[in-house]
Amino acid sequence: MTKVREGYVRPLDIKNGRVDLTHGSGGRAMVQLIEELFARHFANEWLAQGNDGALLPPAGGRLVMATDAHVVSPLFFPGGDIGCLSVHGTINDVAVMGATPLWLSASFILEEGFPLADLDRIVASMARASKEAGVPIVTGDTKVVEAGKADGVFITTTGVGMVPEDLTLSGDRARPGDVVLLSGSIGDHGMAIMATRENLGFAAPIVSDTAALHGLIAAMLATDAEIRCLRDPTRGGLATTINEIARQSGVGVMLDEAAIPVNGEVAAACEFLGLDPLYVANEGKLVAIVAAADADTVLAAMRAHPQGSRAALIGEVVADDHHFVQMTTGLGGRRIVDWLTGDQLPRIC
Amino acid sequence: MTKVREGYVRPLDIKNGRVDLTHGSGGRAMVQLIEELFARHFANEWLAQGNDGALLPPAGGRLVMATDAHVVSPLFFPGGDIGCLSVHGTINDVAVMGATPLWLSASFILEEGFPLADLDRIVASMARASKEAGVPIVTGDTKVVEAGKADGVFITTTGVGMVPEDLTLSGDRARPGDVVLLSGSIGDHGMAIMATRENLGFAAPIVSDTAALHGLIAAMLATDAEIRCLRDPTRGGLATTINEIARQSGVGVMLDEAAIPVNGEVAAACEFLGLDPLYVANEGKLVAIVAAADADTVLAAMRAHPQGSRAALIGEVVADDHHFVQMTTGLGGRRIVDWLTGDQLPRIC
Amino acid sequence: MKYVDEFRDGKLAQGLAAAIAREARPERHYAFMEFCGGHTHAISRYGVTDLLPANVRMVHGPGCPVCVLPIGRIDMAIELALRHQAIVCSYGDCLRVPASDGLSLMKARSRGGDIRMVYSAADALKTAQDNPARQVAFFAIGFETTTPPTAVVVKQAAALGLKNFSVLCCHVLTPPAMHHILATRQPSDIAIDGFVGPAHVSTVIGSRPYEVFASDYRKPVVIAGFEPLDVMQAILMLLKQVNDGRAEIENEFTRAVTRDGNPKAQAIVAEVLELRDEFEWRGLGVMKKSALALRREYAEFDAERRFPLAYSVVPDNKACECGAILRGVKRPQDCAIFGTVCTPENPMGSCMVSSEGACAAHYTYGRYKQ
Amino acid sequence: MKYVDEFRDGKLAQGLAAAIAREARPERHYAFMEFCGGHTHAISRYGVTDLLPANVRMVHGPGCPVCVLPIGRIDMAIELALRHQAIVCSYGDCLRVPASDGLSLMKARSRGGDIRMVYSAADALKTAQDNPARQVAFFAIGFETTTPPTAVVVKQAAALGLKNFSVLCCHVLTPPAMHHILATRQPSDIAIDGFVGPAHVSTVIGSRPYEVFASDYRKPVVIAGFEPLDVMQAILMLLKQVNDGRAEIENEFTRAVTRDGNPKAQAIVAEVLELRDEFEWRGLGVMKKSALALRREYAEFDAERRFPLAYSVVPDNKACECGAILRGVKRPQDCAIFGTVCTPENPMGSCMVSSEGACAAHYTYGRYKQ
Amino acid sequence: MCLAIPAKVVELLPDDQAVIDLGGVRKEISLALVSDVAVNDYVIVHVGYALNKLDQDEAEKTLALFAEIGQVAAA
Amino acid sequence: MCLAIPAKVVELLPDDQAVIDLGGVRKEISLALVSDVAVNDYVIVHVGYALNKLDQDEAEKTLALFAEIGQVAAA
Ligand code: SF4
Ligand code: SF4
Ligand SMILES: [Mg+2]
Ligand SMILES: [Mg+2]
Ligand SMILES: [Mg+2]
Ligand SMILES: [Mg+2]
Ligand SMILES: [Mg+2]
Ligand SMILES: [Mg+2]
Ligand SMILES: [Mg+2]
Ligand SMILES: [Mg+2]
Ligand SMILES: [Mg+2]
Ligand SMILES: [Mg+2]
Repeated sequence: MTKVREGYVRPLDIKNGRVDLTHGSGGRAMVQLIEELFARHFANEWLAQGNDGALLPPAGGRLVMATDAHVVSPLFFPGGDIGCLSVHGTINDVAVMGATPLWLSASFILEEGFPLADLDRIVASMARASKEAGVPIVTGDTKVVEAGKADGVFITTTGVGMVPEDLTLSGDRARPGDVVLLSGSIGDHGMAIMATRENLGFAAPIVSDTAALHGLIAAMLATDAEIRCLRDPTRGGLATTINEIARQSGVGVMLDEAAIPVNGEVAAACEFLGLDPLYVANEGKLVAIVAAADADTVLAAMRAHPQGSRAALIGEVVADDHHFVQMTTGLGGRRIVDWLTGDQLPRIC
Repeated sequence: MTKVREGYVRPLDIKNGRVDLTHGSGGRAMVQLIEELFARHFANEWLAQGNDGALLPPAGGRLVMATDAHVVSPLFFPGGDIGCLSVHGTINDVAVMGATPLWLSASFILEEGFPLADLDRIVASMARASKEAGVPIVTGDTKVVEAGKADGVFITTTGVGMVPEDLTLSGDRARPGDVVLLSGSIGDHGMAIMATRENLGFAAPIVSDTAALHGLIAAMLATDAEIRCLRDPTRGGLATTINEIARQSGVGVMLDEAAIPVNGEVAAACEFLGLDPLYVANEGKLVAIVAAADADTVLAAMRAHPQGSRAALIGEVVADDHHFVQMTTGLGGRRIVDWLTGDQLPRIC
Repeated sequence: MKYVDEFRDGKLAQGLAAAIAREARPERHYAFMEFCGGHTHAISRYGVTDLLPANVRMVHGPGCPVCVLPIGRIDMAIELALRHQAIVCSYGDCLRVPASDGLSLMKARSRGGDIRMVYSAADALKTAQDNPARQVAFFAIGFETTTPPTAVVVKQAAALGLKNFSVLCCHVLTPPAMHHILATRQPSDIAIDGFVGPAHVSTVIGSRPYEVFASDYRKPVVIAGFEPLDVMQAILMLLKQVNDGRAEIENEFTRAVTRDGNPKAQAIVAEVLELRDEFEWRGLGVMKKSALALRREYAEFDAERRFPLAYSVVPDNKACECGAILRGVKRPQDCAIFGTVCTPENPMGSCMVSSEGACAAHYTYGRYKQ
Repeated sequence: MKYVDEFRDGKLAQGLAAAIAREARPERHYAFMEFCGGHTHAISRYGVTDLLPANVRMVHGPGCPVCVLPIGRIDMAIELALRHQAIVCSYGDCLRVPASDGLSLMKARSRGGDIRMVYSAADALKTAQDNPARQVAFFAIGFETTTPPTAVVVKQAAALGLKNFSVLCCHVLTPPAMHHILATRQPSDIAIDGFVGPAHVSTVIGSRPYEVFASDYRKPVVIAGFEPLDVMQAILMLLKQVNDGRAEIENEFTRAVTRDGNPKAQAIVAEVLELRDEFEWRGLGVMKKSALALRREYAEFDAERRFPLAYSVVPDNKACECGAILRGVKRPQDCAIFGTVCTPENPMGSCMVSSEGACAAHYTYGRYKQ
Repeated sequence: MCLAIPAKVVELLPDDQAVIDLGGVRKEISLALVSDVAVNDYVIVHVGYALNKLDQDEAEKTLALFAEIGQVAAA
Repeated sequence: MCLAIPAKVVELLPDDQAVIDLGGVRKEISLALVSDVAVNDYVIVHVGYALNKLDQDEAEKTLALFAEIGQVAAA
């Protein structure tokens, strides 16, 4: 009798094929897409269980769970793509809680007609990012929507990690007198995205900083310094992140503009567009609120790590009933650094 | 001096407002949307931490993690909406692994222009479903894309649960001689969605079965019977789920058509559309593969639970190198029950 | 479901099965062709074969309108969508049929074609009314069953004076196909002892057009409904005819089929459509007077005249045995690529496309028998 | 960034601050109006006020083109998008300005309007070329700085013979606004001792049009660049004039501004646009000869003539003090709803909309001083 | 493809339209191809059009025949 | 809104277009409003159009003046 290969026969045409609605139907075409594309790249023992979810080994301590949808446009940009971004973004959200990121889930919403070659490239990039970070993608989901009902691909990742019993990092722990540390230059990711936008019509050698930060964070936590809180200043940029912390902790913050690293091309591109780099997104930077006494220790640990070589002390936490974030300007004046208002930027994460 | 309410001032206009791009910008408008809409409905201590992720208490045992993107169209349908569906769907994926579902994350992709009133209704429905299930939504994310780049709202939920050390349910554990149990009628969800489609032009009193199944599952597990595997037959329907299990376990399955409950209107609607209810989606049903000796015990436990009152033994696992799922038809003949091929259905989950 | 469930009753099926077993003479073999895909589907889905004695064999016929649609016609529909940017309305059955260049209507959608599934010809007309700024083409396929609704909407479009609606008419006729099958049989081919004749086609055209087969080719024909008990009863009736040495036209489907069919439907079809000189059928080749086209009076609703569209013959995969299968001289499992290269996900030939196709039905419902 | 960073240098700022502190006589108060939103923005963003002595106060002027745009004109742009289904191209600054019925261009987008942000008038023209089947309207706002590019694209559209491009012209002129402010001052208003004059407007029109203010109203005017050191130097120059009892027009921005401006730009503007008899300014009311419209020769590119569009006066929120703020007689914090009902997220008045508006600048950069 | 269903006419509508019922599911169809259809008639419905009336007497006769054949065969 | 930037012309293109550079960022702009612009000139760029040439001598003089004022003030 005819030997039928399990379930399906002809391999996916990754080179020229496109996503169509059958790839989301729950039927054999979907199984094939998952096996020949997703599972091939993500290959790990948990995903290989092939169940509705992943069964994971016991992990002591408290859990951290974080999720992010990624809708960046364009999907491929200098320095990365939506795939690695979706891995980094969620690992970072887990890691800034002080947790060791352990597992990721990935859920894809695909637009009918999306080229399989692009999907393959994206998934390969996710797999690489996940492997480099040591955080496997253990479960996932795929849906397909009609052409015109999505924008190529959206990826939601969720991360789970474990925090040691004695560690709590939280945005409400900043206290007057604490210092604000920043791991490196700001605005690179957002401006790298903007530079790809044809209608903005500018060209700049700007590369996204997308990166997983848990290695840097581990090095910082290893100092046993009094770190109050960590956060990755993504959408809304540094300004928004600092405002969030000020609000959560009920404090004010005084930043020092001159201390904040901004790459020259990013500054210039901001000048062209009338943007302030303080509001431009980052995907591989972190802000740390640290007890003043430990500032040097933590800064030294950051600078010793490749991702923190340009780490800087950029401000301090002050008492302020209005929870204003203020900044001493390069000119020597003072201004408020407000929350982001509105948004005329392209989609960045 | 002027007293400024924290961060923003005028409440969201939930009645007439619409999502615009500023709601996804990371700035104050987004914070307001999260606080006045999402957090209001989901209110719980973990979400209230306000960090990038949720810090959760220690939980002994092995973790289960499952994720699903929900892209159902229409968003509101008889018996439910995308909100409760997104809670049920992921709880069920965690629960069928034998785990107690503990926490959910929720990530929203919103289309510019989406009415806030609809979003509010959806989020309220999620909150209700989460509360009824006792599984809080502990972290989330919101992105907004330009009009025409999504379809109202997509929701990805991820669930985490814990399984006892001694319990492993997995699709690869079915053995010849085992029986196949089904918790109730099939096809209700998928046909409820179809009935809303204007272009199909039929009207039927069909209500989605969307429901969280972890209560029923707990009752089944409490029997200490030898349950090999549980699964919720969603996209692709019962046929696809049984094929998945047969393939994972390397066995065949022989179903009994006469034993499979199908509601009259569902059967009639399938007749109109030329569909087979075996391939129509369910969102509140489960399939259990159980050792034959324990069939009655498990069936009794299922029937004693309101979600399993129509539970039935619908087939048995057989040895088959082809891993064919076959069925004795109501007529007395025999046929293959293949994987779903293609998909001409509306989006259902 | 009244008049549905009763005709699927397991107990009655046992009775009919017993009667068939009695009627079939053990000393000989019987082979009957079920002309329609609807019968093929019923036989497969309900496992009717299991209720037949081993010496009664059913042979699948060419009566699946999707299966006999040549690739070149699908290419035309795709061209309407992709090159002429028309909204193409199609019955769901056609969406996944493989066309040239690795395309299908479904894949053309994912390449930007505005292709919409409709459940009714009326939906296609409505699409045209709702999109006055776009051209809307209805990909009209099917046998005599499906033809009258197409004729109705063309008349309506004319009455409404629509300027943006047209029909890519691919309607074909069953009697020429039956002639072809009987006329092309070789002495070496498996003998066919009789035909289960079309169900819903006959509601429209009646049983009269089949009388010629009984008389000219001396083959019994039993018109039968598409429910499994109808098919079983038809088999029983065919067995009796064969055993009696009769070759008559009989009607099992009396609840819906008369000798003359539906005169109103026939009249509307005749008013709007006319015979084509010839038309290519997939697997069966070009047949004279076997298909319909819009009459000259309705030329402006004819997509083939409104758009610069040319039909090209596209040969089937060389290994494909569809032609022989459609003529009833081979079985799906006789094809070298059945179930390996050719599956419902990646159909190579027409018989694997529709669930009513002989190969798809065997793959989906019957493979366990191999 | 050459010619940018040098003009933001903290050390030079200290020197200028020291010179200002020396020049300001402790026994008196000085109040200078910075005419332009660009100056307002520089003062706020770089914290220039902190470098000024307490007796030197800067008063914000009306020179923010977004702020002075009346609601009725935004309503017209929204009408073009929603009612006339045109693609409306707008500079990003205008997207969030509140219009009637709780709308803004951004909210009109979320109600289905095809509203696109452009960075250049040239992008609007390109949008029209790329969408030949759609009407494309460019929402042209701005002072003399932004007017010449609009004139260029109208000429180009005419040369290309485009039939789907038009301009909703809302360009306004700075000198009439300056006249208005000086002419409407009441004795009870805070005295203004001089003006920091427009930077980029003056690159186009030159410094000559401001000479009349020095001579007629006896107020010193110093044209200054938009970098913080430019503003500081202008303040120093104004202090010197006041202390010397002079009222002259001086130019700090010599690197970009001449007495006569850019004659080529002026000529193109004059060729395409002409003075309107009158135009409403938000906060300031109707002013004669204060704005431009397309000349009759270019009428077909005038959205106000191509579409049935009517301008309606829409009154501001009653509590809003924008008018007084734009005239320099009140400060943002004098408004009862500043920072409570009126915030950058939900602006009630024009001054809260653009980051160059007096209220928005104070909210965003300066609230800590309250 | 030639899928057609016998369904009961429950309401006649203007423009040759009707509502039919099959097992509790209702659908609007066209009667443009048939004549003299009344409420409670059964029609054979294909792609939204009634192709013919169903002759209920004949249906009962056919079923009775099936039953009879079964009895004879079992005898 | 009147945001304008001084940038260096690095390439002249056909149709009165040019490429300018600001701190490593390049952009194509229009020279339709200015005359006699050469490579290495600085122009004031607003919404994609050069509004004027920047007089580099005057810029240096202004900066020198700032420095001088500072020294005098500090003296
Ligand atoms: S299996 Fe495929 S290739 Fe072979 S005859 Fe059937 S349809 Fe043709
Ligand atoms: S705060 Fe708002 S309402 Fe008050 S003057 Fe300023 S813009 Fe007008
Ligand atoms: Mg997150
Ligand atoms: Mg993140
Ligand atoms: Mg974060
Ligand atoms: Mg899933
Ligand atoms: Mg798209
Ligand atoms: Mg899942
Ligand atoms: Mg699920
Ligand atoms: Mg599941
Ligand atoms: Mg997030
Ligand atoms: Mg949409």
